Parts: sequence; structure tokens; C-alpha cells
Amino acid sequence: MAEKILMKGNEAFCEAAMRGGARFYFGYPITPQSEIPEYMAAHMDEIGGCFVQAESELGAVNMGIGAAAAGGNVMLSSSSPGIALMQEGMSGLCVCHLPILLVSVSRGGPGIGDIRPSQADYRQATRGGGNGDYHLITFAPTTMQEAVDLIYEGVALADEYRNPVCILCDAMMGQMMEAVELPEHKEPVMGDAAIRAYKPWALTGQGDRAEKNRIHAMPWSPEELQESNLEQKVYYDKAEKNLVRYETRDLEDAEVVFVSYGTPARITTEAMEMLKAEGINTGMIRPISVWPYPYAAFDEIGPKTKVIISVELSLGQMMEDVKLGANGRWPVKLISRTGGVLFSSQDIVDETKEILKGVK
Amino acid sequence: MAKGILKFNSDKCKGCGLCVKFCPKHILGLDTEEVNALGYHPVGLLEPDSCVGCATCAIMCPDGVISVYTE
Amino acid sequence: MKTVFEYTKGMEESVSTSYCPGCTHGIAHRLIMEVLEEKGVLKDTIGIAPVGCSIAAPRFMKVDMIEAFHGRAPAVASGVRRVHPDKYIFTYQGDGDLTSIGGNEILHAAERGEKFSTFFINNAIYGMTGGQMAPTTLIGQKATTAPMGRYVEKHGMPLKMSEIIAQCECAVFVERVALDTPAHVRQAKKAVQKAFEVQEKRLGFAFVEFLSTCPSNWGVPPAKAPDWLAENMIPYYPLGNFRCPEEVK
Amino acid sequence: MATTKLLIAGSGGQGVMVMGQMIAKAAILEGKKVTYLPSYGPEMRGGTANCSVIVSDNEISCPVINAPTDIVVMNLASMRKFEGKLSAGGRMFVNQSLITQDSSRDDIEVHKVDAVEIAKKQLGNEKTSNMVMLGAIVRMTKVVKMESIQKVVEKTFAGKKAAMIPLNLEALEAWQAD
Repeated sequence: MAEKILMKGNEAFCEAAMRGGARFYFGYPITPQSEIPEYMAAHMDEIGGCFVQAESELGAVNMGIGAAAAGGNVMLSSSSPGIALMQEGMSGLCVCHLPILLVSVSRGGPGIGDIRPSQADYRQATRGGGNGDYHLITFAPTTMQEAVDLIYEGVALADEYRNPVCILCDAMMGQMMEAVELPEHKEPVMGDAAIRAYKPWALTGQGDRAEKNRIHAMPWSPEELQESNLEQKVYYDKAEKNLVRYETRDLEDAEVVFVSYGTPARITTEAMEMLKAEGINTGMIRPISVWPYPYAAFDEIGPKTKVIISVELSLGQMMEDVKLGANGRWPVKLISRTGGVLFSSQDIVDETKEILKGVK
Repeated sequence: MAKGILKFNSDKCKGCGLCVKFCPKHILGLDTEEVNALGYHPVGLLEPDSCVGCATCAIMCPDGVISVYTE
Repeated sequence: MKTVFEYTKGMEESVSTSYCPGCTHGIAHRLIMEVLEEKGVLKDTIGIAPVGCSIAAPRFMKVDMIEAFHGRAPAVASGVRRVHPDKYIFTYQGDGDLTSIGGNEILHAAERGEKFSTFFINNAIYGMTGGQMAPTTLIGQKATTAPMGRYVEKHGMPLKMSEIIAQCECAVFVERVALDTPAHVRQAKKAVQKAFEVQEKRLGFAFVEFLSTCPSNWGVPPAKAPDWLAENMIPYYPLGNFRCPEEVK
Repeated sequence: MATTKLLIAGSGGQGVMVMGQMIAKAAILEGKKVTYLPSYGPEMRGGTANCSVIVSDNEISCPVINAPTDIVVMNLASMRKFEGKLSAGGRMFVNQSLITQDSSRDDIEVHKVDAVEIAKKQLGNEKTSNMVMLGAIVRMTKVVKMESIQKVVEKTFAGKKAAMIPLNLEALEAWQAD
């Protein structure tokens, strides 16, 4: 087993991406993820990769499009308003069927917002923040190790699904330090021969290919665009079949089932222990993939459950998915903070008891 | 003076007349009797014997209609 | 029989371009592809098309290509360049794309001295969207969003992009050419050759501005468009070289 | 020892984050579980700074501290803000050089550390005041072993700053409990 080392989240994200084979990073400074471009600036060269500080997030995402189109494995990152600027490119990557790994370290919003932790970019990440018929495949890790593992895997998943893969983290995950075990370095796809073999669709110059390659941001007719979208839907269907991931805890005897992801799921876990000490049995569904969302997890809820509570650092954005999962079988309530304010485990305990008073 | 020979890929002609305008010998014209696949009157050589093969027409053609050879 | 001129193999032979009759996009396309063909590097070239009329360029040019989002072609090309240090890379952009929505991207590609060539088609108007005012629209020129014509008090003065780019130290080759006469077209080809030479020698960023026609949106017959260009555009946008490194002179 | 939940607070530039990170690194050396969570403001220097460090023999579910077992306050604003959150019976380390007021609680253990004065007079370098405080925390809480912190200090200052190692090691031992 590899050594466990203490790393700051943002830096661990970089290591995971590089070890997963990402060699091209384009970024722009924005708190609370500026350690990512800083780390990449210091270390990408060492492994034969490339870092560019772009003129803006728009520049960064479009450089990403260029490098991905050329067959490189690309990582991008930003935080909320920066991710908002990148949406043009996310939509663009999807119409072009290009892979990219995106790390989204969310802060409070809307607008410029606050630099402290938030999950208010849930819709942006799970509904596709840009225009058009597309999805980002989005995972929301809870521990540093989970983030590292998902990012490492995400580089390859993006290639496999010809689509951006988004790792949705709150600002706490970017800033905190925790011990991680870093995976081994994968052989990167670099150079003409490797790119041509592994990504025959990539732009490398026609070379000895029989036909030129074209990547269309604008298919020429509604029929062509529909065909392009349906081509991508095959991947989305496959993702809904293969990439739904979640964790459940104590669902069988739970009077209350919490649904929570990211760092708030950890705070909720502590609240569950505190509630148990007071004789209240609770369970939890923790979505790991937030698109595709683990609706099926709700079928595992036991007969004793009276209420489901979405615990999130946003004003009920995930609760919409929780309601779809609950499908009218249980009342769905919300415990939330917004704007970068955090709840404590005690807050969750108190508000849960209050909610229980109103539920028969 | 060399004698020029023009070959026209008439179906790509959009009848813009730039070749006609810039031909130093003024020997090109749009064939108003003809309508090509794109729906335009394509260009034609009015006085084949006067062409010197200077290729000015081809250089100004936006659509790659004209090839130029000399005997 | 001796060949004087044959259409470049760098253009798709069987495809008609989507450009209006008399639009000189077709000439600019041909010049770029002709130079690449003469260098024998068509199969080592990656092109980046803009948003606008020439978004369709990948359908006409016979090289690997991608369509970039509006104005972002220089960023996309910067990304492509990082993956392929040895290829020939160019962006082809219109004036709405390059000077307006993509003003930042082009400026910073020039600032970084990106090792690719940008071919900028300035026809003083938005083409594909239907004749709206561009930053390059001339004073007095009518546009669908400037129905009374552009005037200084409201719209300011047209942007001279070559002059701006030439201010960037790492933009080592900057030239403005025109597509209105056979002589100017011949000069334009030389500028394209030099732009690729600069790239080959990794000297820095190369930028060629083509003054080009848009008969449809100018509201002039195709054969009169070159005259309109000569009379209206060249006086405000002077032709000539702004920067050229010793190595390609 | 089960779990130490330590909150260190002060103003930017007092070495608050460094103290927390050093404890976290020392805990890793001992094979313990640890989370370090900084709270940060938009300013580069000045302003308030605090970090939460949890050290445990078991997996740590929640990195956010509800009720700290120990707190370190480097200035008065931090004491006013955080002393109320300390668990009953918990320890509070007070930077006596900047805080002359007494704690308002009588159910906690208070350790006054004249960190700045000791750093200035005994060590001749005011910048080591956070290391004086760090030594005091480690000695009283035993959250990690002193040897582990010493190792972290040696590793942190290795290379160009190696000349700083003896001074910082000395600072760790400088405070004497009353």
C-alpha cells in the first residue's frame, strides 16, 4: 500500500489528475481554487505536460477545447462565477463530443458571491449550465480520498464517454487537508502515434488517414444536430446504466432519512450519531454521482421512515432530485444554509427534531 | 504571345463576374442563356483566340471555377 | 500543354462554398490552402474556423479542422498548439468574431506570442447574422443595427486591429492586405507565405488582415464590391506591413 | 486518547495556520487520522484567521468542529468569539502577551502563554511566538508527541532555512507551565 500523505484538497486534486494521465491544464486564478493553477504551474512541466494561465475562464475552457480536440487529456478547474463563464465551453465540448475533466470548487452565490463553501452550483453542474441538450457526468466526493479516486478515474471516464466529467466539490474540500493515498501514474496519451491509435477522431493533421477529421461546433442542419445529440445520448444512457453511484447507511430502521452529499454529508453523519444518542434512528442516502442521480437508492428505504430531509448548502436545489426519488412516498423537507454560511451538526440535530414535531 | 486555354468547372460558378471585371483582354462574359446547377449564369470565354493565359480571372475567382493552361 | 493555374488541392473539389456570389472569402480560403499545398504540409495542418459565415470553412478546406465558438479561435488554437508542437496551425476569423466578441482572446494570443497564424477577414460588417454593425464598420456606413449609418458620437471610431496587434511585442508579423484587385491578391499571398514561415521558424505570432468584400450586406452588386472596398476601406485601413522579423524579409 | 478537536484562532500573520498544519503533519507521522480545515477571508494579511484540527485514532466523520475540546486564542477578538464554544472541562490557551483580560468561564482549564514576550526576550525573535504557543499546546494536550512536532519542524525548515531549526526547536520548549 502506498504511503498516506497529508495534502491540501486543491493540491491533491492536481496530483490525482496528473496521475490519471491529464497533461494539459488551462486555468485562471479564482478563490478558493487558486492553489490548483499554482500547483499545475509548478509541476506540470516536470511530467512533460503543459500549464497555461489563460486570459479568462472563457480563454481557459476554449484552450481546453483545443487541446481536447487535438487529442490531449485536459483538466480544467474553477469556482462558481468562473465555472459560469466556462459554460459556453462545456456546452461546446458536448456538441463536439470532447472529453475533459472539470473540477468545480463551489463558493457562495449567486453573482460574484462569497469565497466560502457552498453547494449552490448543484443545478449548474447537474442540469448542464450552458445551452442545449447535454449533461455533465458529475460526481460529488465527500472525503479527500474519494475526490482523488474520482478525479483519477474521471480522466479515463471522460475519454470513454466522450463528454466532460465534472467533480463537484465545495470550497471546504479544496481548502482542507486530509491524508490521502495517491494512485500510481498512468501512461499518458501523448504524441501523434498514441493519439491516432487511441483517439482516431482527434485533430492531428490528416497524416496517413484516408479522410480529414472535422470537429463540428455547429452541425449544419437540424437533422445533423439531432443526429449529433442522439449520438451523445447513447453515452448518457450508458452513464445512467453504469455510473450511478451512492452510499446508504442505516436505512432499515430509520425514522428519518437524510440525503446529503459532499462535506455536508460528513456533518450530517456526526448529527446522526448525536440523534442516535437521543434515541432517534436516522439513516442516510449519500449520492456520489449527482448526474446520473441515484433515484433507485430511495427504493431501499425501510418501512419505519416518516420523513426524508435534504441537507444541503443551497436553497433546495438537490431537494428537487430528492423529491423525484421519493416520488410522493414520503414527505420531503429541507435543512439548508446559503451564501457561504455553514451549518453545524448541532444545527442539523435541532432542525431535525423540529421537523419531526410536524410529521405524524 | 502564348495562347491560353481555359477550363471551367461551370457548376461551381456563382456568376459574380469578378473574372469578367478583371480580365485584361475583356474576353469573358456570363452566359445568360445557361443556368447551372446552382442556379446562376456561368462564365464563359467569348473570344477563345484572344486569351493569353494570364490567369487573372482564376486568381480573382472566389469559387475555383477556372483552370488555366497554355499551349 | 502547360499548366498556369489549377485550383488548389487544399480545397474540396466537389463542394461549393456557402459564400454569396462575389464574396472574397473564397479567395482568402484559396490563398491559405494554396500556400500550404505548395509547402506540402496540408496533411500536417490543423485549422480553426470561427463563428460567422466562415464557420463552414471545415467543409471546404481539406485539412483537419474544428469550429471554435464565437471569438475563441485563438484560445482553441493555443490549446491545439500545446498538444501538437510540430504542426501547422491557423485560425481563420471574421471581424465580428475577432474584434468584437473575441477581442480578448486575440489580444492575449498575440501577447503570449502564440506560435500559430491568424487570418483575419475584415469586411466591415457582420455577414452571417445579417448586416449588423461590427467594430470595423466605417463611419457613415449603414448597418441593420446602425440604420442611419455609423457615427462617432454614438458608436465611436472603427477598430484598426492590425495596428493594435502590432503593439504586442510577440506579434512579430503583422500585415494588412486587400482582396480587391489581382495585384493586391498577389501581395496577399506573399503575406500568407510569410505568416507560415514565421510559424515554421517559431518566431512568434503572425497576423494577416485581409480587407474583404461583403456585397450582400453592403448592398452593392458583386462586381462593384471591389471598388467599394478600394474607395471606402483602404483609406481608413491602410495596406502594408506593420511588423516583419528579419528572418522572413 | 480518543479525539482532540482543536480550534486555533487569531489574526492573519500570527502563524495560526502554521500551528494547525504542524499538528496535522505530526499526527500523520504517528499514523493517526487527521483533518485540517482553514477558515479564510478575502484578505491576504491581517483580518481574522482560524483553523480546525481534528486528531483521532478513529476515522473522522466531520471536519467541522461543533464543540472544540481545546482552543487557542492569539488575540482578544478570538477569545471573545470562541471561548463560549469550548466544551466544559476543555483547555483554552491564551496568548497572554496580547490578552490581559480573564476568561469569563469557570468550567474550563486556562493556560496563559506569554508567547510574544518569551519569543522576544528569551529567543530574540518575535516571529517564533507561534512556535512557543505550539510547544505549550503539545505539552499540555499531548495531542501529538513532542518528538513528532520536532520532526515536522526539521522537515519544514530543511534546505535554505535550515539555520532556523535550532531556534524553532528551542521555541517549542520555551514556555514553562505555572
